[in-house]
Order: sequence, then C-alpha cells, then structure tokens
Amino acid sequence: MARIGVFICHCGENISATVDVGKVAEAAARIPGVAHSVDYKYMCSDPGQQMVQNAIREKNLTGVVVAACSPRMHEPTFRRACAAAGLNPFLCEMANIREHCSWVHEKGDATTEKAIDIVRTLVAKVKKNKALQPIKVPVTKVAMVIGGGIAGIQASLDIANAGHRVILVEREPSIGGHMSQLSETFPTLDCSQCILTPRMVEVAQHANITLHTYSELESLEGFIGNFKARIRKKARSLDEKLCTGCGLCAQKCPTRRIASEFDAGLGLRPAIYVPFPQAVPNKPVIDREHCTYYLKGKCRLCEKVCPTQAIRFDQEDEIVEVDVGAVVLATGFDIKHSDFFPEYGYGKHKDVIDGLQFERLASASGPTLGEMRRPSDGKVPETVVFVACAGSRDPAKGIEYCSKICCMYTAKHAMLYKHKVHHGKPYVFYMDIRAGGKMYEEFVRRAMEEDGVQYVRGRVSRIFERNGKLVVKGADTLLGARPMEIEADMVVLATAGVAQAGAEELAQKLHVSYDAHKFYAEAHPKLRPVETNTAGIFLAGACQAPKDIPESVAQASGAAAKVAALFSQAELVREPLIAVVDRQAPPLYSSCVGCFLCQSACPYQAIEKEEIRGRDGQLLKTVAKVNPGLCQGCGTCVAFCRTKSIDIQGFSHEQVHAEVLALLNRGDRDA
Amino acid sequence: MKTGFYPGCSMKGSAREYSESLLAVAAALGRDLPEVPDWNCCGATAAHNLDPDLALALPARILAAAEKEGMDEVLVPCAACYSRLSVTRHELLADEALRRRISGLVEADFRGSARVLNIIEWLAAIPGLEGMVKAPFARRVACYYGCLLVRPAGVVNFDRPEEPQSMDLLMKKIGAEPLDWAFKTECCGAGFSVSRTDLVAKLSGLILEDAVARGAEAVIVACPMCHLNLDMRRPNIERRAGKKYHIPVIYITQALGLAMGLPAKKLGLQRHKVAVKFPAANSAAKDI
Amino acid sequence: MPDFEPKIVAFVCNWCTYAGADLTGTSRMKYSPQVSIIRFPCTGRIDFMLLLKAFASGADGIIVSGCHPNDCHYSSGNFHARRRWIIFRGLLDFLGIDVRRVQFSWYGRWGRSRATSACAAWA
Amino acid sequence: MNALREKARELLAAKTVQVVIGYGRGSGGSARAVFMRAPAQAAELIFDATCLQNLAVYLMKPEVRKLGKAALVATPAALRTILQLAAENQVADNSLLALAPVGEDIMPLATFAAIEAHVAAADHDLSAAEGAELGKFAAMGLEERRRFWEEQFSRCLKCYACRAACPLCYCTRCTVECNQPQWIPVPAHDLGNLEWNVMRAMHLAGRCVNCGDCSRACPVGIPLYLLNQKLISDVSSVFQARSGMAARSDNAMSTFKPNDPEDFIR
Amino acid sequence: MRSDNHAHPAGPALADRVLEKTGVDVARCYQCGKCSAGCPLAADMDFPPSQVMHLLQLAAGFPEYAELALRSHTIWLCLTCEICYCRCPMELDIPKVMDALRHESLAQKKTNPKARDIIAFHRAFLDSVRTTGRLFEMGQVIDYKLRSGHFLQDMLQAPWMFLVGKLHLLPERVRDRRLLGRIFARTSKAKEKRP
Repeated sequence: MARIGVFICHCGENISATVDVGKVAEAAARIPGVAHSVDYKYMCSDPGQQMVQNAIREKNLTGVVVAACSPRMHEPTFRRACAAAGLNPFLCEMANIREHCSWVHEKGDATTEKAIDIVRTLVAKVKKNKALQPIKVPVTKVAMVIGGGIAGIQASLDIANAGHRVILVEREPSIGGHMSQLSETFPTLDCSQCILTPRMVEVAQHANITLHTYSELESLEGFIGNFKARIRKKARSLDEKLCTGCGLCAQKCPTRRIASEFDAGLGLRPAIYVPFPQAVPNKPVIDREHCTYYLKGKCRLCEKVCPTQAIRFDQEDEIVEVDVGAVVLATGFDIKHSDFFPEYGYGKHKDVIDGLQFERLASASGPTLGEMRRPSDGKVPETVVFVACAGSRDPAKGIEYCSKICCMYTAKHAMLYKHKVHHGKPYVFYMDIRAGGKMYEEFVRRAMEEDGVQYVRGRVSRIFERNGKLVVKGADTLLGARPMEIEADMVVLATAGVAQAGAEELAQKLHVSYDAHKFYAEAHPKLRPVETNTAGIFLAGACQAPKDIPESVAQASGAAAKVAALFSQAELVREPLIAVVDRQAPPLYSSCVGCFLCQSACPYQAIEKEEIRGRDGQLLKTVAKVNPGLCQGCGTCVAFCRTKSIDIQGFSHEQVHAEVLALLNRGDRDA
Repeated sequence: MKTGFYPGCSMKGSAREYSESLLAVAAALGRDLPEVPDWNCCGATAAHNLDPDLALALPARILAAAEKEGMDEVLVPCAACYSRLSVTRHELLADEALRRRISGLVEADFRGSARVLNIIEWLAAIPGLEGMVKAPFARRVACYYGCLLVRPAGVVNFDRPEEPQSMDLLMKKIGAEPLDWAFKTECCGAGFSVSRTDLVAKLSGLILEDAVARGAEAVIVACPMCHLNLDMRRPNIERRAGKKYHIPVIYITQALGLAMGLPAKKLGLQRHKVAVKFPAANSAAKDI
Repeated sequence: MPDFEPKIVAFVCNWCTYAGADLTGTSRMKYSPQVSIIRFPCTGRIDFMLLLKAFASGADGIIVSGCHPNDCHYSSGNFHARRRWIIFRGLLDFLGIDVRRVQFSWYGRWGRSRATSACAAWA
Repeated sequence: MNALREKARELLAAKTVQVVIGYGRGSGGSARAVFMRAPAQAAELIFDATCLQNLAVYLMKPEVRKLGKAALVATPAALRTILQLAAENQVADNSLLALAPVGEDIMPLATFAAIEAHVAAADHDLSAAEGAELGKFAAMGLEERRRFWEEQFSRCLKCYACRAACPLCYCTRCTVECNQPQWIPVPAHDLGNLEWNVMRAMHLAGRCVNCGDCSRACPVGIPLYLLNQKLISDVSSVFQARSGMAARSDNAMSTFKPNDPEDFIR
Repeated sequence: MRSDNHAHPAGPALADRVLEKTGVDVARCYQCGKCSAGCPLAADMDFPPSQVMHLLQLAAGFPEYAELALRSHTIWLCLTCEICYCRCPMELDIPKVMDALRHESLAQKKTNPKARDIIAFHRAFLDSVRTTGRLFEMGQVIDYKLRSGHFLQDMLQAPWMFLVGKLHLLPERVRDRRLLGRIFARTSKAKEKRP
C-alpha cells in the first residue's frame, strides 16, 4: 500500500490568500494511500524542507507530493530534499496550486476545490512513480559561441581561459560587432577601439579559440553535452593562409562606390574590403553582389595585384562539422533606422540620422575621419537636435519597451558634438532620463552642466525641411507644453534597439524560445538570466534584450561560468525521463511486435533494433530498443505505439492515466 | 457597381465651382453621379462638437438612404462630410447595439453596405485618365490634402497619414509637377472660417507661405472648407502676414477639367477670390 | 443553464503552454477555475486514448495545447501531434461527437492568456 | 479453378512450399480457408465469387508460421495486406508465395517487387459506392450520426472477432489486454464499446487495406468497414498517403509534413 | 485597460465618464507632449492637449482640475484635425476626448466665455440644419450674427460672394423635414438624460 506524504505550502499568502490550505490538507489526508498531510507557511524554506525530510523518515513514506508553486520553480529543490532523506528523488512530484490556481482564480470554494483536484491528480501520479537513477552522459568539453561582438568575445575568452576549447562563429567578415563602430563609450568616454581591439587580438591569438568569421550556423543537432553543429563558412573568395592583409587589393579595386555597412551607410567601400582598419582577422572579403567579376565576368584586378596570389574566385561555401557540449548565443541587436518614422520624413531627409551613423561621424576611422560634418553637404552643423525615445516606448509602432541605452548614448553624442564643435548648439528632446548605472547620472549631469547641452522635456511631433533647415516641431511640457520649433542643421534619432535580422530563424534552428520582439527568452527573468529553457544553450548580451556594454560583458562572463561549470564534471548527469521498451520474461520477451513505425516518430533517431535470440542463438524476435544517450524524453513514440510497449519514465502510461482519472474524480476505486 | 453622389451643403453654396467642375469632369468621363435621394446635411463639425447622437444620426440617415437606393459606394467630394460619414459607418459597424439605437433614431435600418469614397479614390479608380489629357496641366503644384482625407488612419485608411502621395500621383498623370512640400496635411483652420477668422489667417498663412517658398504655382485642394480658407480668406491672410500671396487655389476637379481641355467657365474658375492665372514669364502654356 | 459548471481538462506541453500558464499566473490574469492542467513533456506525448478516457470520465471539454510549429523543444513533437489530431478529430466528427468540445491550439509562452479567455468564452 | 489446383499440387509435390492456403467449400455453400499439406488435397481448392476472406491473416498466426513457407491464394486485398505487413517488418521477402488469380489462370508472385508491380497495375482507391456511402454520412447531421453509431456500438459484445479476423491486428499483447492501466474497460457498456471501436479504428489508421473481413466477422453486423474507410479517405485526401502499395513505405501516422493542412488549431 | 484584481472606485470622476463614453483610458497617457507639439493651435490654448489629459488624470483626486478642463478654452479651440491621435504613441483618441468634454461642458453650462463665437457658429449651423435639413449659408450667417453680435463682420465679402454666384438667397429644403425635426427632438431629449 502506498504511503504518500502531502505537503501544502501557503507560499507566504500567495496561495493561502485565495485557497483554503487547511481544507486542502484535510481533503488530501482522506485520499487512500496518503499517510501524512500537513500545510506550512513556507514549504521551500529550510524548516519546510526539514518537515518533509522528517516525515519521510518517521512515516517511511514511499512518495511525496508538494502542493506549492510550479515544478519549473522548485521541483529540483524538493527532489534534492527527498534524496537527502533517502527517498528516490523521482518519487517526489509538485502540484502547481500557485501559478495554475491561487494566482489565477478569485478566492472561493471553486478555487479550493480545484486545488484539491490538482493535489489528488498528483497523488494518483506519484503512486505510479518508479524510483529512477539519473543517466550519465559524456560531455564534449568544447563550447560554441555564436556572435563575435563584445559579449561573444568576452564569453569566448572566459571559457578559453577556463581551459576549454571554444569555437567562435561570426557572421560578418570581422569580429567586434556594434562596439567596433562606436567612437567613444559612456560613462568614461574612452575610445571604443582602444578597449575592444586588444580583446579581439586576444581572441585571434588564443590557443583554445577557433575563430570562424564570415560564417553562420547551418544546423544544430543533439542535446546538452552532445551537440553536433554544422557551420557554413561562406566563401571569402580568398585563401586566408596566403593573405598577409597588406590591403593592396582594396586600394586598387575599381568598384569603390558601395555603401559601407560598417559606416552605417555613410561611407563607401570597395568590392573587396576589410570592414575597418583594426579588423580581426585582417583579411578582406569579396562582396559577390557588387564585384564586377561575379556580375560580368571581367576585371579580376585584385587577383593581378595580390603579391601572394591569395584570391580564389571559385571558392565555395564550406560546411564545417563540430561536436560541441554547450552553445552561447551572443548575436547582439540592431537598431531601427530613420526610414521607420513617417512623422520624421520616412528617411528622406539625409541629415536625419540614427545613433550608429552619428557614431561613425564622430569616429576617427569614420567617413569624415572624426570631423563633425553632416551627410547631405558636409557642412559643420551649427545646431544639432538629438531625439530620445525615437521608436522606443511607442506601442503604436509596436515597440512598447524602453531600449535602455539611448539616454546614455544620446548624452554622450551631445558631448562629443560639443567637444568637436565648440560653438555648436546641441538640444536633446527627452521624456525621462534613464541613467541608472554606475557613474551614469553624473555623466548626464556633466553633459548638461559642463557641455551646455540643452535638454527639452517633450517628444518631437514632426520633422520637416524648410529652406535648408530641419524644422523640429516639439513642445516643452515643463513650460506649459508650449509647442516650439528648432531649426536644426542635423537631427540624430536615438532609435529603438531591436532583435537582429535572422534572430528568429537561428532560434528555430536551436529550438530556443523567443518573445514577440524576437529577443531570445531567458529561462527565468530574475534567477536564470543567462540560460535558456533548452539545456546547454546559454545567452549573453543584447540578443536577450537591449543592454549596454558593462551588462553584456557581465552576462558573457556569467554564461561562460555556466559553461565552465557544465564542463567541470566528467559526465553529465541527465534526468532519467527517457523512453524504455517493455521487456518481459520468455516466451514473450517483449510486448513489442517489431513493426518499428516508432522509428520514424523519433526526432533524435534514438530507437534501434535489438535482436532477441534463444540460448541456441536462433533469432526469436526483433524488438525496438531506446538509446538512453540520444533519447530526450519527448514521448512522441510512446503516444504512437499501438501496443503501449514503449513507455517514458516520469510520464508513463500508468502515471498519466491515473492523473486523468484522478482529476475527473474517478480515483483508484474505479475501472 | 452603383456609385451614388453626396454633394453636401457647401457644394450648393460657397463651393459651387467644386460641384460644377466635378459634374463637368464626370460628364466628360461619361460617369453619371446619381445624388443620394433627399440627402440631408452631415452635421460636419457642429454636430459632433455639440451632440454625440446627432453626430451619428445625420450621417446614418444619409447612408441608409443610399443603401435603400442600392448604391454600393457613395462619392463624397467634401473632406468633412467624407470624414463624418466614414467615422459614423466605422463606429456603427463596430457596435451592434449602437447601430440598432441610431437606426431607430433615424427611422431607417443602417446596414453599412455602402462604402464611402473620397474624390481622389473615385478619380484614381477611373482607368485611362492620362489618355483624356489634351492640355497637360504643366505647372509646379503643391497638393494639399488637409486633415480629414487621410486621418484618422484607422477609420479612413486611405493613403499614408504622413506625406500622402495619391493626389500627387493623380496630378502627375495630368502633366503637373507635384512638389515635395511640408504642409500637405497641416490644418487650414477648417470650421473657424467665420467664428475665428484670425486663427484661419494664421494657419492658412503658414500653408501658403510654405507652398510659395517651394516655388509652387498653384495649390490643389480636395475640400471646400480648405478652399474657402485658402482662397476666400486671402485678404485676412495677407493682412495678418503683411505680404501678398498671388498663388491661386484650385480644386483637383478643376485642374483635371483644364487638362481635359474643358472651358474655364464650365469649371467655375471665375468664382475664385484669387484669380486663377499663371504669370506668362515662367510657363509656356497659354494664359487662361 | 447558469449553474452549468463545465469541467475542462487541458493537456499541455511542458515547454510553451505550461510555461505560458505559469506566466499567466505571474501576471495574475484571471480565468475560470473549471480548467485544470495536466503536464506532458510534449504534445507528441498526448495519446488520443487519454482524450477518450477524459471524456469517458466526465470531462465536458478538453484543451490540447502545445508549441507553435518550428518552436517545439523536441523539434517535431507538435508536427506528429497535429497529424494525429487531424485524423482523430475527423473520426470523432464522423461518430457524431461534437468536435467543438475539443479545442486544439498552439500557445507560445506568452499566449497562455489567450487560451484562458478562449476557453472561458467557450465554456 | 483447375489451374489453381494444378499449381497447388505441383508446389506441394515439389515441396517448394510446405503449405498452400486457399479456399475450400464450407458448410452451407460458403467458402472457408483450407490448409493443404499433401498434393492430393489440392483438389479441394475452389475460387469463385464467394471467396472473399483475406487469407493473409493466417500468415501471422504462429500455428501456420510453424508449418514453414506458405503459398497463398491472394485476392487484391490480400496482396495489399502482404505489402503492408512487409512495410511493418512482419514478413520477409521471398518468405511466401502469392498466387494471384487473374481471370482463369494463376499469377505466382514470389517477391515483394512482383507483388508491388501487380498491385500497382490495378486501382485500389475507395470505390465510388464506398465514397458515396461516406458522403451520405457527411450529409447527416451531427446528432443523427451520433445516434446511428450509439445504436451500432450498443450491440457490440466485445467478442473481439473483428480483431481476430483482421490481418493487421497481429499484436501479441493488444492494448485491450493491458490492465495496468486498464485502457479499455472489459464490460460491454456503451462507453467502453466507444473507446474500443475508436481505438481499433485509430490503430488501423494509415494501415488498413480495406479488405472488409472485420465487418464480415462481426457477429452483430456492425458496419466496421465504415470507420476504416473514413480514415482511409481522410489519410489519402489530406496526406496523399495510401497503405498497402509498397513494401518499403513509412506509415502516414508516424511521419509528418511541415505544412500538414488544418483549419482548427488556433 | 484597468487591471481588475484590485477594486477601482468607479466613482463619478470625469476620467471614468470619459472612459465610459469614448473608450479612452487617460491613465495610459504618459505625458510625452507629442500631441501638444503637433497641435496647430496649441500656442493659443490655455491648456495644450497633453495638459488637458493630465487634468483628467488627476481630476479624480482634485475636482477643481475637472472644472479647469470643462471650463477651458482648449476644448473649443480643438479643430479635431486628428494630428494628435495619429501621432500619439499610446494611440489615445484625444479628439474624441475633446468631443466628450465639450458635451459635458455644454450640459453643465461651463462653456468658456472666450468660445462664445465658436459655439454661436455651431448653434447657428444646427439651427439651419434643423429647419431646412441642410445648411443654408446665408441664413446661418445671419443667425450667427444675431447670436454673436458681430453684425458688421464680412460685410465686404457678401456682395462679392453674391456677384460670383456663391450666395444663395433661398434655402434648399429636404422633403422629409418632419423626420429631421423628430431626429433633433430625440437627440436633444437624449442630451437632457445624460449627467
């Protein structure tokens, strides 16, 4: 006879506020097979766990049901507690009477009744639980970092310094990400390249790091500790070993009028180019969409001038297969551009630019070599208006969140402008200044007090051009919301930070969930910010949500720590919630009839054929067999098998069948 | 597809030339425009400013009459009436109880089956307009949409609420050169023409100032109220601005009529405050 | 029948819909207590016989919900499930069982609230 | 018929097969399965309009398999059954010989490839009449259909004759015999009957070759073929898949296409 | 939308009446000022649109703010040109709110004296529609002059308008004028019923 312990948590008052926990405890006590039923204010606290452990020992319990929060929250906690008290952890189940009951229903009998139903369901399930031992799985101690921005670089370095091999995959010809495009960084105004390029070189020279630039993830199979990644190394049309990075080809290339992505469209670049001087690797790439050879089959000038004959026009994409144990997603973010705003001219005004374009104007390696000149006619702008919250905090445009970094970089832009154009007049239209980081508020004050940046509180309603000037129609809500117009020479929109293009496709390749804005979803917003729900895949940087460099670096190191922890064990312990094929005594040996239709149902090809032979070696039967290493426990085969010969531990036929009956009040006594 | 015609009160009075030019063009295009039987005033700004139920009742009765007449769509050349009819149809179709109450109030069952069409939609839907052009209207023009043709976007969903292009495209079809100017959808002062003429002078003045600054030779409008403020209130505008504006303001139907070679008299050009003539110096086309 | 309290069982997948239900909880959205949830690793694990057993045991309505196509944590569990649902639903309808009593849906993490409103309205 | 007898005698005499499974005259003019081991018994063989039973069902019976290699008088349904059993790894190639009667003479098919070619030649989709009958049901109202099947299932005795007669119900331990948990209630009450019949139909989805033996076997005459034909028509119209056409074909229900069409998942 | 898990005093606050009539929840306005920035007449208003919204937000706790809103000149200066609604990041239908405030201001006789002429024009407009079913421009201008006292306004325009045929001396009447009368009666009766 089962001896089940039921432990009902008040969760402070999160549960007891709407669920009569006493009544639930009484009802649980009356369920056949329940030997112990108590309620307590904080079940997950130490005293709470102590109660569970004492009850297990005193009452010799064969199963535990903790009625509290979601199993996704504290199942590990209580299973560890039961294991410590000598009860197999898989004989402990959580009944979710908080997220699925007390928080979502009004106080009343119906809610308490539902809580009792949920407890009864899980008690019925626990009776059918079996003691299970975790599966040991080998771990490939190689990490793959996708995205070579500051987050990807930091994560790679930390993992590599922890002694593990890292494969860094970067889509662009060079690592560096958006940070390499910046001129100076807040709150210290130190030059972005100066603090970034040493790290980039460190990555290139690190023995443990293999760098694949101009490459994308083609596919990822397998599971934590045992991923198999296929990386597409896009053809650079260049033999990287021979190329010395002398740059002669880029100088001589006749096709020079291509908008440079690195310069955010303000500068131009040739068809064969290195994105920026400090690029790592400092090897050019041929842009096949614009190169005359690929369009018309002529030219090949770069091939002629190349001292080391490194040009390879016929180079093909190459697929590299690697086994990795963990993946860190650090694919970064993108920003909206000025054409996203109908009321600011749909992008037709050349001098209405976005933040990254301003960074390029201010940067020494930029198209204007750092001189503050506006894109339309190259004049030095006398009056510049910076518009904060351009697209962010704007549900009408589908972006309701705050992009977090614009207040800071807008203040920085205004300061940089003032440092370069001393008599210039910078205005900033803002709604609220969000400068919450260390030294951030002081930085913005400095912009206002020392550099005389005029802050106007109000949002810009419209920007239009009038005889050579950009008229910015705003209002100052601190002066009675009086409408005002500023005739500006240039306008910088601090546009919304959004997910990278292609973020959704990459998430689907990795089976990682993402939110409505295509930012990757962390496992838990507060407690597991650098993990995803997919075991073995971690997050770092702005791909999870817009954030600044310090946070990205901190997250990168966090993710690296998680990877290092994963690789610290010789073997990976995996939950034994996998499928098993029924085996019985002879003469049946197994209820499986060997139709093997389940093989096509398994996404992980975890089902193999096993030949059962008699003592005389004669083949009696061929039945299915599950490879515990590959099976992920999705259960698709289990629900498909006609003879119910394959079952999954943790969600077995008996368990779910008992749950359904218990939930609908037809407990053990019936059928 | 039966297209009805709702002229609206101003087309009979202060905007006669809009009606004359529209009917002349329609005749030339061989399109008959049967009026909505016994149509009443849509209430314009006055109704929705003073009384919410009246603001829905008056347009509802018009649309119900059009539906009874079997009209699939109703051409409403005046932007204000177009807005009132569109908003009413939108709100009554969204709220069944409201639809029933207002239908009861006007003693007619409003179903919303008749679509509301503005002048640009109607003109743009006519195939082969370019072919009808005999004397291309080769002028630099500032196309003025006003507020209610393109807003509120959720209700009228016609063209873009910021920097619309549909009238510009039409004018290009008849040989004009539409300018990219900044006051396409800024307000002209609408209903304050009589009660607050000073404000109209300010707002309409800004519009003319920008059009002239861009080198426009004419302002093209598609709404009698905009025409009233920009044309008839020209003295007030000029007095307030302290300078003269000679730029003529003509309806899109008049511009189309001219391009189709219809006589100026039939298009009511003689009824304008600001004479519709273009200085010979900068354009080859003969003086009108 | 105002006091008709339909008993609804929701068979949900652990990754999208169960987490979505948790999210509905954390954001305190309200829905009818008549709906109870049974957790499965994936919609691929939901056996049609469980639906039969639920109806036979007195459930008035059933919700079967999992991850959007291409979002499945196991990559294809939901696709297999969809194929079974198409055939199973056709059979139920053929046998005269009102298929509106079974609501199939893809609810992503944030969509749980839509499910609750759907079933509340439906119930 | 004598071509058949001649062939059977010849096979048994030459011992190429150990048993010939064919039709013999049963009581009351019906045809019944006969298992001939000696050449002389070949005379009992008949083949006429009454020979409808799908003899392939005996290929899966241990008692028959014990006898060794079998030759089988195979109707088109039996041929489709053989190919479906092959697709489910139940019978190996060249482990049987199918004798397909074509008009007066007999076509011996020794390999799956031969059987596939023979099957492919004929049309195996649901006949117009069968389609029409399904259409009649679709036209009926929901309530009318429910009452029809409620009445039919109320007569089910749970004798499982349909399972015994079906060549594709070869599972050694069927779910019906599983009592931990008790999936299908043992007694023949209406809920249990519904669960049993729905399970039987679903487990044959994408597999049944529409031989009709289940209906013929049912002592209380429930039109079980309708359930299977409904699923056959759904599987072929929605997934364009047909069972019993090839020895190597994946099962419609355990595979998928990313864009399987449906209009009811919100 | 108001979250419903803690009770809101659905009291008679102006903002609640506005929510009930127009569906616009002023609590969603985060005072960004974009409406005031784009409003063509904001410079002439005593309370630009963003401030009217703020008055409504605080009106529940401060009844005098409701008075300021209802007695403001703004609600009459608003031309409902829809620029604010089109650009509002929170998609708040501000013109509809202005309409609702005008109706309440009229009902409670709190109309701003500076708006006398505007209201007179509208009243004259509706008088003409009630009597003839359409707008008889000349009749309306005379009625407006009687109500507003600006007898000499536009005296120079009238002869020119008549000369160019823009001034009709006789009104055009709708045939079913009695229906128009019933419509006006029913709507004005409905106005009395409202608070």
